[in-house]
Amino acid sequence: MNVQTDAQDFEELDSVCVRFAGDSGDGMQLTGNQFSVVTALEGSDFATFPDFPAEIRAPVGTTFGVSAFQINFGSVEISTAGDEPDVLVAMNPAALKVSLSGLRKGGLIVVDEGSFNERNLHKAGYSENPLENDSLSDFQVQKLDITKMTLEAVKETGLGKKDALRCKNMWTLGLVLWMFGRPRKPITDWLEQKFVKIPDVALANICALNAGHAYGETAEVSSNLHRYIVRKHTEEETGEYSTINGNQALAWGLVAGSELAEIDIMLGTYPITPASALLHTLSGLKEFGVMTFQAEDEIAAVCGAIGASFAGKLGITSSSGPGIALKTEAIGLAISTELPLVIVDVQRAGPSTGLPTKTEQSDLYQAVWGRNGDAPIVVLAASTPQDCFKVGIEAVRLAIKYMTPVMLLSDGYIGNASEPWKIPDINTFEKFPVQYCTDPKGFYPFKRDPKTLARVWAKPGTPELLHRIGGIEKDYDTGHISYDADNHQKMSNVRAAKIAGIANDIAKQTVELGNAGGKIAVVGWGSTRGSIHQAVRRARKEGIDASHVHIGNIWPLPPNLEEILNSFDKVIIAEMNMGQMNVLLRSQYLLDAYSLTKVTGQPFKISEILDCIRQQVGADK
Amino acid sequence: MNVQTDAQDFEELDSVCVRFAGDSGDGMQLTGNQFSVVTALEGSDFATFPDFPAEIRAPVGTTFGVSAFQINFGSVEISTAGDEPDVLVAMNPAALKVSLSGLRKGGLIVVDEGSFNERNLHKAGYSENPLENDSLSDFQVQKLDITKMTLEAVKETGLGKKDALRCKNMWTLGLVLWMFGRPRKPITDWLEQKFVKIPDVALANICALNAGHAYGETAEVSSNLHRYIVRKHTEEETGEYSTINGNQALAWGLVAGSELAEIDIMLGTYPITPASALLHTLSGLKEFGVMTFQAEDEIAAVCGAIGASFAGKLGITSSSGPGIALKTEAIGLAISTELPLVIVDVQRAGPSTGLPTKTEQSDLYQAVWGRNGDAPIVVLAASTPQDCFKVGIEAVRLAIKYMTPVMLLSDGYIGNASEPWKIPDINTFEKFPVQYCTDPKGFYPFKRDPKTLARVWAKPGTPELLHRIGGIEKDYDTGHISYDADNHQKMSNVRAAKIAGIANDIAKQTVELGNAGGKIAVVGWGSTRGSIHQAVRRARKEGIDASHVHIGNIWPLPPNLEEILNSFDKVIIAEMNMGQMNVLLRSQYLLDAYSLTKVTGQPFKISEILDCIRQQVGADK
Amino acid sequence: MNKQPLSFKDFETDQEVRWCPGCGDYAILKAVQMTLANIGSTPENTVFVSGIGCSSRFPYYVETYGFHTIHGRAPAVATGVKLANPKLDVWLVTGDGDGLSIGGNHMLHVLRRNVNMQIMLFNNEIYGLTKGQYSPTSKQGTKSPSTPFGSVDLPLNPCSFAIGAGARFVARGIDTALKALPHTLERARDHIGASFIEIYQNCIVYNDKTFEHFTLKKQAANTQIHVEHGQAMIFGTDKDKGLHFDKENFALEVVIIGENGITEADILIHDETNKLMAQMLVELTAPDFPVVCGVIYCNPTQSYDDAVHEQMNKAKKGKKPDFNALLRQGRTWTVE
Amino acid sequence: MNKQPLSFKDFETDQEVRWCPGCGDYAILKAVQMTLANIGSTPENTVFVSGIGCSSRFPYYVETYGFHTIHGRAPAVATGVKLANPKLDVWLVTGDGDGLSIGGNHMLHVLRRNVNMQIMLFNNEIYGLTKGQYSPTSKQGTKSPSTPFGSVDLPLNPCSFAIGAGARFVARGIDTALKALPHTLERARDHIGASFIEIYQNCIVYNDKTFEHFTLKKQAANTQIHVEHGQAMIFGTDKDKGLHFDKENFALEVVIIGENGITEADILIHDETNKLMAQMLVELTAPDFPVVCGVIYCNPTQSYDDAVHEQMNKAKKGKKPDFNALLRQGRTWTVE
Ligand SMILES: Cc1ncc(C[n+]2csc(CCOP(=O)(O)OP(=O)(O)O)c2C)c(N)n1
Ligand SMILES: Cc1ncc(C[n+]2csc(CCOP(=O)(O)OP(=O)(O)O)c2C)c(N)n1
Ligand code: SF4
Ligand code: SF4
Ligand SMILES: [Mg+2]
Ligand SMILES: [Mg+2]
Repeated sequence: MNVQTDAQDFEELDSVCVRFAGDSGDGMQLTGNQFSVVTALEGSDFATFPDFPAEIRAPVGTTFGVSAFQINFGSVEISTAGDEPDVLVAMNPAALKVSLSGLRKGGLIVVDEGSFNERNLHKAGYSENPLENDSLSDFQVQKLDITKMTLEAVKETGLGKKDALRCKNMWTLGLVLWMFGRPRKPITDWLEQKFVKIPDVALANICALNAGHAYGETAEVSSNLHRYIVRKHTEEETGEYSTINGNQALAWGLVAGSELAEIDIMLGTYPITPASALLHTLSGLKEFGVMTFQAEDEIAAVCGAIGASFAGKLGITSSSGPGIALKTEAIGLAISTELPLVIVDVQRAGPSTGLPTKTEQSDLYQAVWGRNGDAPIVVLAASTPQDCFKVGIEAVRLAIKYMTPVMLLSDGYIGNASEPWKIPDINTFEKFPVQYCTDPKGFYPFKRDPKTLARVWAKPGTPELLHRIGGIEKDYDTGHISYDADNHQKMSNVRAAKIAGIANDIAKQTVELGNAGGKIAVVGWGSTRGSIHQAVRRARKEGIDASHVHIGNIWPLPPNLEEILNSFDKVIIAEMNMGQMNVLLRSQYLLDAYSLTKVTGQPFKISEILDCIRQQVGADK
Repeated sequence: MNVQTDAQDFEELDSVCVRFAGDSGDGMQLTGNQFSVVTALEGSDFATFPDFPAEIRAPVGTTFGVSAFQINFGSVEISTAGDEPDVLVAMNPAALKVSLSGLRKGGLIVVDEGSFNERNLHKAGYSENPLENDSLSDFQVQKLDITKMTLEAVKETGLGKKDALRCKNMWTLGLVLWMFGRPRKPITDWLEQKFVKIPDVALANICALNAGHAYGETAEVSSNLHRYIVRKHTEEETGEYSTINGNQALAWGLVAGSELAEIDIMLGTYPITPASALLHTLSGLKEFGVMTFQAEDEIAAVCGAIGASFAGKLGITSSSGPGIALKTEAIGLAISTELPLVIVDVQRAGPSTGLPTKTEQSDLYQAVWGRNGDAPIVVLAASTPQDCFKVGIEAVRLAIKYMTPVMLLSDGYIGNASEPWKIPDINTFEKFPVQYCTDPKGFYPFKRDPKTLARVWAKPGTPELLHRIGGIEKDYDTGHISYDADNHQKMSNVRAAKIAGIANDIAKQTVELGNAGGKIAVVGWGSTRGSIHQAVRRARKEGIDASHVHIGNIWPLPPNLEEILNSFDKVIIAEMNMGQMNVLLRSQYLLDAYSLTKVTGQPFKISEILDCIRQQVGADK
Repeated sequence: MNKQPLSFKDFETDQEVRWCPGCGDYAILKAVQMTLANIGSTPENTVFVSGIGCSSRFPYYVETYGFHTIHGRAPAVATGVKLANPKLDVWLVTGDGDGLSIGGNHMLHVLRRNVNMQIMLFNNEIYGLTKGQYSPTSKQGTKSPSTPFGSVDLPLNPCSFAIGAGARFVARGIDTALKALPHTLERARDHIGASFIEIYQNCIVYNDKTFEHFTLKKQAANTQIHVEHGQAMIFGTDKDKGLHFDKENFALEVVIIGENGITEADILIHDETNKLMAQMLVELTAPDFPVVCGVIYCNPTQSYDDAVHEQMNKAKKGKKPDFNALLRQGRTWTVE
Repeated sequence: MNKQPLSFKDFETDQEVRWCPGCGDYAILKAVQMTLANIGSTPENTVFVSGIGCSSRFPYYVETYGFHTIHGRAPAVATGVKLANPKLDVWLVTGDGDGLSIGGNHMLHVLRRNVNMQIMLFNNEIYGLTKGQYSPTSKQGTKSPSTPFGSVDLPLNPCSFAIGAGARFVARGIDTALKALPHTLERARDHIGASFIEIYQNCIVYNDKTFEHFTLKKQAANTQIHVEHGQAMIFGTDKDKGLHFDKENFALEVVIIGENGITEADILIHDETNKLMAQMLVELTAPDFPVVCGVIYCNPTQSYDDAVHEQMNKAKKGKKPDFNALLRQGRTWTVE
């Protein structure tokens, strides 16, 4: 297949953001994913974000049934899925309606005119056809009867109308591939493989794809359709790459940790959006010694994991906010018995059931402080899809080395977002093999390593190390139940000291971008990384002495963080909650920062952070 | 009955602290309680603290079976149960062993020599009889064969030996009454009434009581037994008084709140130490419209309460740390649906099961921050047994007025401790009758009072106000489910603003003792009040410009608190945890205070706080 | 006031119904709305309480009071509602995950306590809302996103569980049985105490056709039996099959009337007050046996809410609650 | 290595036992220690898991591995232990509050899943540790600190519940039955899967003598029946009473051999594999019926842990796990 590469036709772009939006049944996720694959294969950098509807299958044509997929790609470094799409592909009125507010003024809208019938307009809540009044005058609109053209394109394959209409997304994809001068072959290969058992479906899809592409080629010059070129991202390191989303990376990171620790993992969990993906991935990895246990509820899930840790495996449990809340009491048991445990919280918008499919970073308080008693644990946060892999390994390392629960915070955004990933080689990672206690000499169950303060791990099945543990306070020296006053103080102190001491065994805080000290720092944690990064980059381009500090070790905090923060005239803390990290840093460092918050279920826009930087720097003058 | 009041015999004391300690079966709680009653009737001020063993009925004679009761009483204001007992009554070797370390040097020990046999010594872990070596040389020891003397005293009543031995505590009480010149009549009256159906038991107890008293009268002059006089506390306001402990006061406070609000309460709860007493008391108050529901677990308990609130009653739920942890998710539902709910946390030592019978203040983080999502609630803390009554009322008032969960923190210490209480007159309290919405005009379920920001309360059964609520985000204007981005921000803001606004509807922060500004303030919250109060009083006597600030409104904090705290050169925050209030105040006011903490399961000693004041003032020079 | 009798349409809300097209929940919604109309419910005295799941969105679609609570906790919330105001007619909607997985304990105790409400468990043998993981009622071997190699758990029989928990009313229905279901629901409403109704509900997206082997209309007569108290348990297109108790094996068997000397007299008569019989009937599975629907067990006793209020009233009787007197009970003294 | 066989004393720990003098827990502890010795347990491969309650202190007193967890969660923790290492012999100790109130859901699911462990539920019909509140098994009318006017709840029958939950082994014992109990416990250990044993345990402090009407030694022959598979269910001091199935009433009745023409042949033979029979037997209460003890139901099937490991092994079989290959699955591209 020959790709038209005559550069003359093409307008060159550094980066562009495209949003595919349609009904849940329109296959927009698939379209977006395939477009990402081609983008990846062509070597551009990119970031994607799927935007699912809350309903499983909302009635066709409704606004709440809209499913969208956004991709931001470029020859430059890309770290967010884009503030405002430049191109919107809208397959029906509802998709148009829902996506319009985010679109860049002057951007291009490609709509399937064929779906703008009265019924669909009504369902979307339009009283007038927006294609026929001037409501879209801020944009370039390209109306196409994709429905009709698709039906024509696949007519020859003899597919029924219902199945034929299913190919609309491929027609659209063909057109978009044409727009960006991307090859069709990876898609046709994939279609042939996917539908190997139903060749007429494969054929129909390919016909539609080709027809969409052909439409671009033959479109009238007067149309709004133009061609763009987005080149390779040349700063990319050499090596083998794939596309990865956060949930996948996290699953693999945990397994990588288990490989490095030479221990099997047992995931005790209960399905919940957006954390279920972890279960789905890990349940398929049995050959790596990964056991998954779908428990009756979150409490049983964490308790099963604790039981597994007691028995000598590494217990892991995962959930989202409401489920983590349920685990609170049991996490206290793991703290008190000092068993290793990894708790993954893929955060979503709260409080309560909140907005299950929307993202938020509002479980920080719960992670750091949300338990009865003085109950410190380790808290880590992943900041990008690929960072999930590394943080997964780190969580396993700390849990085992320090015999402690580790809370790992991800969120709905990075869980589902994807980006190119330079695939690592597991053999280049340092191993940290688990050490069980087997020596009866001087054994008692709460005997501690004087350096790490971690207690020994003696697993059932080991002769002569019989012992009993539980959630009641234990004697510092024997590990037996103890109601002694001073002993409780001693044990409370050692539990706190053990966790505090981990500060010396974690990566030092770095400055992501900009100088280590200066006018202003934007501090973030978790999935805000991309937006902050780009905002700071732009601010620096504008000549503002801004830096980006991104915190991955939430508890304990890196010891050098305080000094770094104090070296800036001003600090903005940007987070997707009502100011939780701000409160944490105030309490630790008496830091008087500006708290930039957002809880709309959607990631920060770069511009929102950039505006804040400008304003704060201005206000400073 | 004539009481010997020849003042010549008596040494006058401002205050004295007596500890009764014995085996669980020795009736020490009863003895202590009866002594308190007499103390109360005689008009001294006092504070008591029962110290129960963790076991239901530990084997007789063991150290972990020791049950003790401490009373501190005086003609001066008393606000703690005493740092170090002046007098220890020890009924067996285990009781002596356990209580010794707390005793004032030079204090008096009265022991039942008759119980110091080999078996009991062994059980208590003594290899030598401490009465026969010099291990008690720091104290005055009065050995008495109480066992034998009791048996003799009740011989005539014909009681069997086992029953006869049960009277030992009355013999002891008789002696102690003699020591402090207290009348026996209230006790004999009470015995006659209690054992009205078994008159020989009543008689035996009275014989024992009289014998103990007579022993004092006739004791040799060479003995260590002296008589003391502790006069009336004359600063006491006039009025009718009773003795009250925190759990009782809290139960009554909640009922008082329900009376003032003209609403029935429904307590959904699950037994747990030390919170069960609330259930026990409220389950007996059905005639006040109080319904109690012992649920299958804490989750059902809080959910039952939420259901009751939805249906128009006031739902209350109570527990201790581990149980509160289980309620976390459901509390989020009450926050999201904006239903009134009172959550009582009678704190105990954690983490996990911890030390169920020991006190701690370590659930502050959990109360303020321990939930998924941005989920603010009101947090109040009671500081003395009688304060529980007032705070109970306030919790009801705020929950209803603001349609919000209110967390009320008490703890094992104030729950069980008792003190004299000037019984209030319910008619002098301002009523705050609940207002249900009944008007269909312009009704929607999340319609808010513009001033309080509370939503309307429309209860099922009301015609034309049919509506549905739930934990998913709701539209600001209609109350229907909403996945809208900006709406979630708006709702998050209004939830936060509603709680923050309560700061203007609560009592202003006062300075308990000392000047509003100056050299040093000791800040406390909850049950540390008594110790801090006394410590500050003593410091002031020593000429230190110290003040006591006690926080009852934990969230939101009183608006004038910041100013008060800033007006001191130095602030000590004293609390029975690892520094949780310190972190809260740092985060809110960037306050750099000294954190004085203690987690031994036992209240602060006055001297510990006083030492800290001295040291901090010294360090300041 | 003389009101028009309400029709099922009066129980529809203005909310857009958000289930997948073809979901069995639609039919159940209709059946419930019809039932409410049939029994003359007053909307303002009716409350629907649910947990979380596709099924648990139900309250939004019924024009009464409603509470969409949190996952698994509906029975506890509903208990609170009923205790607070026993005049309310409380309906509980839950799923196999909501009611039997995370909510199993509350289900157990609401049944044991016998709180007066109707409990509709929509059993689709799958977690719908979270996109198709297997549930505690999924058949062994179910392939799902969380069990890619097939589930290995033994499934729970919801009605067996309910009886074991002490339920006094146990019934079964099928989503599409628009005639039978309202009848069963009416019986449930009439029963004072906790009424447990398992409703087989087809999840067209994640577990389509799991019940087809006995719900298919054309075979229904041979694969289902709708029991009626006092009636012989006869079924089949030709009304020639029946359930017979085989004393030797101490178990039920299907017999054919007219074969091997079997007459109608050999067919077991359904006694809905007999727990043992109910335990036997709920265990029958197709294709060897007909699936038993209708009211399988109904053996009323005082409901919990009744008993609680009776006790409250007894305690109140003849007493004038005097709060000041309460505070002054026990020993007091006066400072002058 | 040739080891001495262990005696029950070898299963005692150095911890002081902290139950009230006279508590039924002591006898059960002894019975368990005897059982462990009898079956030749190796202490290091044995794990006792418990929740919270007086009963749940049990693990501290058995010289094996032990985990005293949190209230109600022991079945979940024990499931994790067993899944992680199926070679361990897992024993679960729980109370009527721990296992049936707060822990009811985990109990339900450990039984449903059939995880291989022995579950001993010490039923004293009260909350011992928290000082005497009524529990879900307390008789109606129980006066307790939380029910000063008497409880109104209907109590749960633990064995009925267990069968309804899908348990494949259900047995009953009595704390003081030092001969019968170890035998029953041995059977439970032999059963592969979840074995549920309800043990009537006297709480001398808060609920003394609740079981006296059928546990008193001198009347035991008439008030208890210890069933054995394949044996006629005959009891009584004179071995003249028996259980007979009354087909008319579809219920059991007590008959006297020799009266009204009843012979031994009329007495029902115990079939421990018959669920229906088990359901019937566990419901019998004194004084009208004997209380049924021993192994009431035993109908094994593959255990959950077995099935999980079988599936794990199958998935592993013939595969050499290559983590680097895993990361490279799907579409990749190379930047040069
Ligand atoms: C505490 C908590 N855990 C998990 C979830 C996620 N969740 C929502 S519904 C559901 C299961 C739904 O299954 P079912 O009850 O059978 O209802 P269905 O959707 O099949 O009708 C789960 C696991 C949640 N919302 N809250
Ligand atoms: C989460 C939690 N809730 C409540 C408690 C208090 N608690 C401890 S044991 C117990 C009940 C004990 O009853 P049971 O299980 O019957 O044991 P028993 O003491 O009778 O042997 C309760 C309510 C707790 N420890 N943790
Ligand atoms: S996922 Fe299944 S149960 Fe849920 S709405 Fe769709 S069809 Fe119905
Ligand atoms: S309270 Fe009851 S169950 Fe608990 S140890 Fe004492 S006698 Fe045994
Ligand atoms: Mg379901
Ligand atoms: Mg019990």
